[in-house]
Amino acid sequence: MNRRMRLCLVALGGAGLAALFTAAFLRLPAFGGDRHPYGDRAVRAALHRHTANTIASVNFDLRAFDTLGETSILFASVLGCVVLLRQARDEHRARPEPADVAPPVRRYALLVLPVAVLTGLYVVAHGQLSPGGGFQGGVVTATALHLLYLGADYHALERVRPLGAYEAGDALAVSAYVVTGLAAVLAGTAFLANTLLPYGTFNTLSSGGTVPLLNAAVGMEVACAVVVLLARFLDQAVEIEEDSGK
Amino acid sequence: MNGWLLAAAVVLTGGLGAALWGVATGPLRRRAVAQNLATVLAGSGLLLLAQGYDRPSYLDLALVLALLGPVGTLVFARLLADDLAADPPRARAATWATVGVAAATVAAVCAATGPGRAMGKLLVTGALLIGGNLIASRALSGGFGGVRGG
Amino acid sequence: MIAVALLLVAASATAAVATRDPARQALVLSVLGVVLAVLFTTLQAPDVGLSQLAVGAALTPLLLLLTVRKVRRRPRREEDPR
Amino acid sequence: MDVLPYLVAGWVFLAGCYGLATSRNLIHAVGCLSVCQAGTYVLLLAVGYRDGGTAPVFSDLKPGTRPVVDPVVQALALTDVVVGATVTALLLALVVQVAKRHGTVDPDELGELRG
Amino acid sequence: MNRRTNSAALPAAAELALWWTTLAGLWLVFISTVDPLELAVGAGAAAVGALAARAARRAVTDR
Repeated sequence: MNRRMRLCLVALGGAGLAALFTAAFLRLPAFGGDRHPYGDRAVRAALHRHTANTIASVNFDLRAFDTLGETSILFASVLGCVVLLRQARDEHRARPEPADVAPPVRRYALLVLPVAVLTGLYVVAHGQLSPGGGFQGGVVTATALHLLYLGADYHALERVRPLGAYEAGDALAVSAYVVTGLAAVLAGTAFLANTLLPYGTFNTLSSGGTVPLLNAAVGMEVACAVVVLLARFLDQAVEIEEDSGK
Repeated sequence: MNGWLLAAAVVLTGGLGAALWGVATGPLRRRAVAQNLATVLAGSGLLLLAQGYDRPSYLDLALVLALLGPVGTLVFARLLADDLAADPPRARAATWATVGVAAATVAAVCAATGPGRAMGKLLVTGALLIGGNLIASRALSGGFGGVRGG
Repeated sequence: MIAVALLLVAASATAAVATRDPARQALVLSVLGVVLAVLFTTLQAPDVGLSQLAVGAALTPLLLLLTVRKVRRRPRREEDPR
Repeated sequence: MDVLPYLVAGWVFLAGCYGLATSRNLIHAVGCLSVCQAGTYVLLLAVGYRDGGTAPVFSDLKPGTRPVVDPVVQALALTDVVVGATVTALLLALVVQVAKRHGTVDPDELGELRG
Repeated sequence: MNRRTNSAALPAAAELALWWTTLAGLWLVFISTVDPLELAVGAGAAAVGALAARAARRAVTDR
């Protein structure tokens, strides 16, 4: 199939899809409408369980099982990246030359790194109250660590990043999620049902039953997963070299 | 639609629109500068939106953007250092104009909030946004001299 | 307000597709991520905006550029990549 | 205004598909795929919007004082963003592997290699 | 020996304490309502941040 024919095919398919989309969009409820039956029920359920952030309540309480699936997707994809980006037999590690970074940038990195770690933890801890949650905070924390690569070099990053610990932390966090779910089963209700803990006072850190626990587990899982993921990519981009051009 | 939202609309249409044009066309150095300025303008826009919707909790977005936006620019400055070194970006006027917009936004929102912890959070966000932007533009114009393998 | 953000998203998405060089596309994608976060704020979805910021502002560009660097660093058999 | 968000979502999705089909570089194709995903986020959130509503986050809002938008689609979009990021990472890892094994990231050249 | 560890430990403790205070102050600025649990979590997060700050500083300067 040559390029021209493929382009024609894409144009045809695109036009068909566009027509179908337009037809479907004209039949959708108008934008900004007032009828959201599921949304209203979800808000009521969240308020009943004293969770201030309804989105966290939906993700970690009503749809907790889906979030388990999502977490496993993340875990599996990190596993896939680790396998795909491992060091092959015909490659060797070359120590990169130390980078020469301007002092202001280095100072900025050293100054902002702890602040960013703190912000990430804040976003995780307040996931059930204000916007945020395990995923967002985890990514912020993990990205913060990589300021060290930007402010210094890869060697400096490797010194504060025991990779094995992060891999273990990743697995541990996923199992913590599952264990929290199983605890509900042992207590005589359904898997991941939020009946185990008291719902607490509305709009405090301990409100929402198991929501904060699951949130923290996901936060840890995401932070560790992103660190491991970026470590593999950095290894490939910076350290690993092929022995000879094939 | 109150004044804050109107101001946000102006900042986003004018500033972010221009930054978008800059990032989509032209040589690499202009794109990198425009990407840096886009994060600052979006940060100011988010501050104005949080004030306009009267939701202090939306400030977390501006805070995270103020932290991660400069990090993103530093990523580009680091990994495109070889391409940028041949043709270093110089955009003093644009950078200072954007910083001015951000500072004015922070000052206005602070004045509307009044003293207290919320104002402290605003000031931290503003300082991170402006400081990060200045450092990032410094890094773009040759902060990573001679980065080879590292 | 929403319309402004929507049009910005449409424009930056088009620009991201039209930019063929991966390194430059990463720049446009990072702006797209930030613009999407603004749109989500106007659509009253701060949680989604926050995760889009976390992913789009630094993580995706970093991954893309690291891949670009790895691919370029290889000894190339063919002509210059474009 | 009634259908503009939906149309923008469709446009973003189709633009991403076009880029995906005509891409000459696998890294660029992965970027286009993330543009496609952006279209789905816009569609999901547009479905859940309510005029004059605010976010259903009650840390700084008394429940019941203001109308709120639909949290269910927001949770779906959140999952979508996460899965999108992981898909991008996995595909980029595959691209690195392809570049190693075949020495090119142009899909057309890859097709020729296979014969 | 003892004196040397002392002279090394004192600046380390001072550095950690300085970072901890700064970060705990930042946490106080971020949160909206103050209660004991919030303060405890904030203290823990600030400790993690201070350790990260020190580790990062050492990784960059001692090589």
